Amino acid sequence: MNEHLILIAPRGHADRALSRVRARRVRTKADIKTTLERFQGNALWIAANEAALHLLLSSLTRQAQGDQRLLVLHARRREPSHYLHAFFRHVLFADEGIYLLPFDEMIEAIDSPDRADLFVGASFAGETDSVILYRGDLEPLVVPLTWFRKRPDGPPDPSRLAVADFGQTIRLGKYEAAADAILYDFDSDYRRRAKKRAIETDRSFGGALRRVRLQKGLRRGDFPGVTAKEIARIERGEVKRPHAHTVAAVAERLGVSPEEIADF
Amino acid sequence: MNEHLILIAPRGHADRALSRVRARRVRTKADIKTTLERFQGNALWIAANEAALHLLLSSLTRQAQGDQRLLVLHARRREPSHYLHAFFRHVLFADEGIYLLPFDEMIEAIDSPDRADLFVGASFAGETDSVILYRGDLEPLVVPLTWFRKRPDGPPDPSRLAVADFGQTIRLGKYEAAADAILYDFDSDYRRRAKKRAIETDRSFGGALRRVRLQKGLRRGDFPGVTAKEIARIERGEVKRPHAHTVAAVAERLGVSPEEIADF
Amino acid sequence: MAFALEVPEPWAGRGWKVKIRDRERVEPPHVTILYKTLAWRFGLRSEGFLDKVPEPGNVPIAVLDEIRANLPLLRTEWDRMYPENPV
Amino acid sequence: MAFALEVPEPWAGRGWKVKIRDRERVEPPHVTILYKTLAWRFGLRSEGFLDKVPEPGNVPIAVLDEIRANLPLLRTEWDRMYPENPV
Repeated sequence: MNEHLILIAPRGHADRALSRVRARRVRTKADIKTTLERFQGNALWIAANEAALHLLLSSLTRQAQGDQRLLVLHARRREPSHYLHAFFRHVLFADEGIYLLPFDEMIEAIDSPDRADLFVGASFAGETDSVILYRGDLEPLVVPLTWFRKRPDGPPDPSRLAVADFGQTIRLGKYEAAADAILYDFDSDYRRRAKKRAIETDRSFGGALRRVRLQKGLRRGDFPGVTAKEIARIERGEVKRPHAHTVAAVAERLGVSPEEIADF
Repeated sequence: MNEHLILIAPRGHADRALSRVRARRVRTKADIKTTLERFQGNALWIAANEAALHLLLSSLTRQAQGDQRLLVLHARRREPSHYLHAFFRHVLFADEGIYLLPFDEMIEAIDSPDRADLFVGASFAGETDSVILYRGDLEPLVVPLTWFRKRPDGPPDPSRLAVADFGQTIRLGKYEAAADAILYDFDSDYRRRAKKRAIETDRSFGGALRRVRLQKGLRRGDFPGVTAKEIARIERGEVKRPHAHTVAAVAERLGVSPEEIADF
Repeated sequence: MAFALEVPEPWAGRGWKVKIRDRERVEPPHVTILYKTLAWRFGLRSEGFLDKVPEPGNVPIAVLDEIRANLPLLRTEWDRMYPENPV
Repeated sequence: MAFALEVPEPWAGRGWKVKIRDRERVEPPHVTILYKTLAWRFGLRSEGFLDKVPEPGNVPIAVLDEIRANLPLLRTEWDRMYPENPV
């Protein structure tokens, strides 16, 4: 990922857990002001304790050029969030119905070069029955609750939402979902990277169709206008170039564009 | 400006004031979902009444590709703002210590092709004695309170902050500041455009120095290490190429970079 | 306190204003004519418009006449508000 | 409910986990080995790693042995959780 990590570390408020984080450290008001004025790139700022948040708030007078983001690990005071949003593109706070990774796991996740592929926070949006997940670069990702399918043991429970396994698992009560599976479904860029990592994948159209069909939890018989037999023949590679209207019908049912099928 | 205007206009909740706004209208959940899914560009969404906000909130399940912004003219209910921030890059609401243009003036300002050069909202951030101003494209701009200089009649009063004159004036009690002056000082892109509009400007370095000096409220004698006489000679064009160290000292005092002086 | 020149009717009622605000671009000294989302700067030294845009021809003659008739007053107000850069 | 295989010590205590979660990428059937911010997918059909990255050689042999010793159990659990795509 390309954003720099900036740790707000006021003198006299050292935190041993933070000492190993590979980040640029800013310790004074002057440091913060200089960084905001001179720094042109994208950065993820971390305020890990009350002193750090206080130092930051008293130093914010100038907007930076690049895309700045802020992670506050200390439970927030009642600062109006619109003030922080004037300076930071994304702001993630430790409370307000937002569940963050436990502190030690958070430090590890943020320190990872792959932090954007880990989820460091989550929040349930009851209005539309969806879950907002925050990636390690603080980019939000919205997942409909229905995506978390019921299992024989019982349904996912959004009232017990949590992030676990250093950002690799989303918990809804006893139900667990892999970050990997969420990103694979919702982020085409992640999907491309994940496919590159795979040792052996059936790269045919049929193989991709089988993966996306299973991913979406559909059976071969679930495609109106296309028989289960025909789906099977395509998946086995017996039909190498299915008709455009067949592909369109299949894509429609899968909820993806026809071109997207081969991506899976 | 390049963002599209999208007006959320649920059926049965027409507002005559809005009828003249040149915007794409979305009227149903399906409209909104389609727009979020298909629309790749940047857009400014407007929810002008409670029904529009409600319709929007119940339709937000998918993140759009481009840079989306949201202006809510109806006083907000208590939706957690982080939910809206997951979908919109900038969100501006009608309350929470934020002062918006009166409704009729707001409609005119948003409808203007120059809306990004008008201020549609303002908020006072007491923590750092600064004022957050929101441009018509909802981009925030932070101005230190000290920028609003005391006048013989009395100081600017941030407790009586308001936006007036269709976004062209910021009021702090009886004190008024021109949007034009604020943008000229804080936005180099605006400054370039404003200079192009000018009928006749002294384009010399001396002319620019005089303008920025007066803009910053400084006298010729206010530059340590450079005499008032020397400043006067540079401003009159008698010294065409001042020494680099003179320019550096002058720039330091003006609070701009040496290269920036000629911009003014 | 910002200074506002009284604009003759029917222009005042239609929303035309003439102002010197407490914080303007300083140089050159000017008054600002405001109408809805538009603003024209009118120079107190040059007695002419300072900018090509918006179109100067769209300002009502009566408003301009009022400004010209009150130049001494406007200059005094400017000098009071901007003593560091008088007309 | 997610399934977790009991990992032998000292690896469990160091944070190594083996899981089949309720929502995984479905195809091919696999268990996930988790250690801090890293995850390895191990195929229940191929009995080998599914991805080149992270480096498979970094998974402790004892953890792999435990998985291999419990393949019938893991396959049963997978089939129970993912009946639409059994091993």
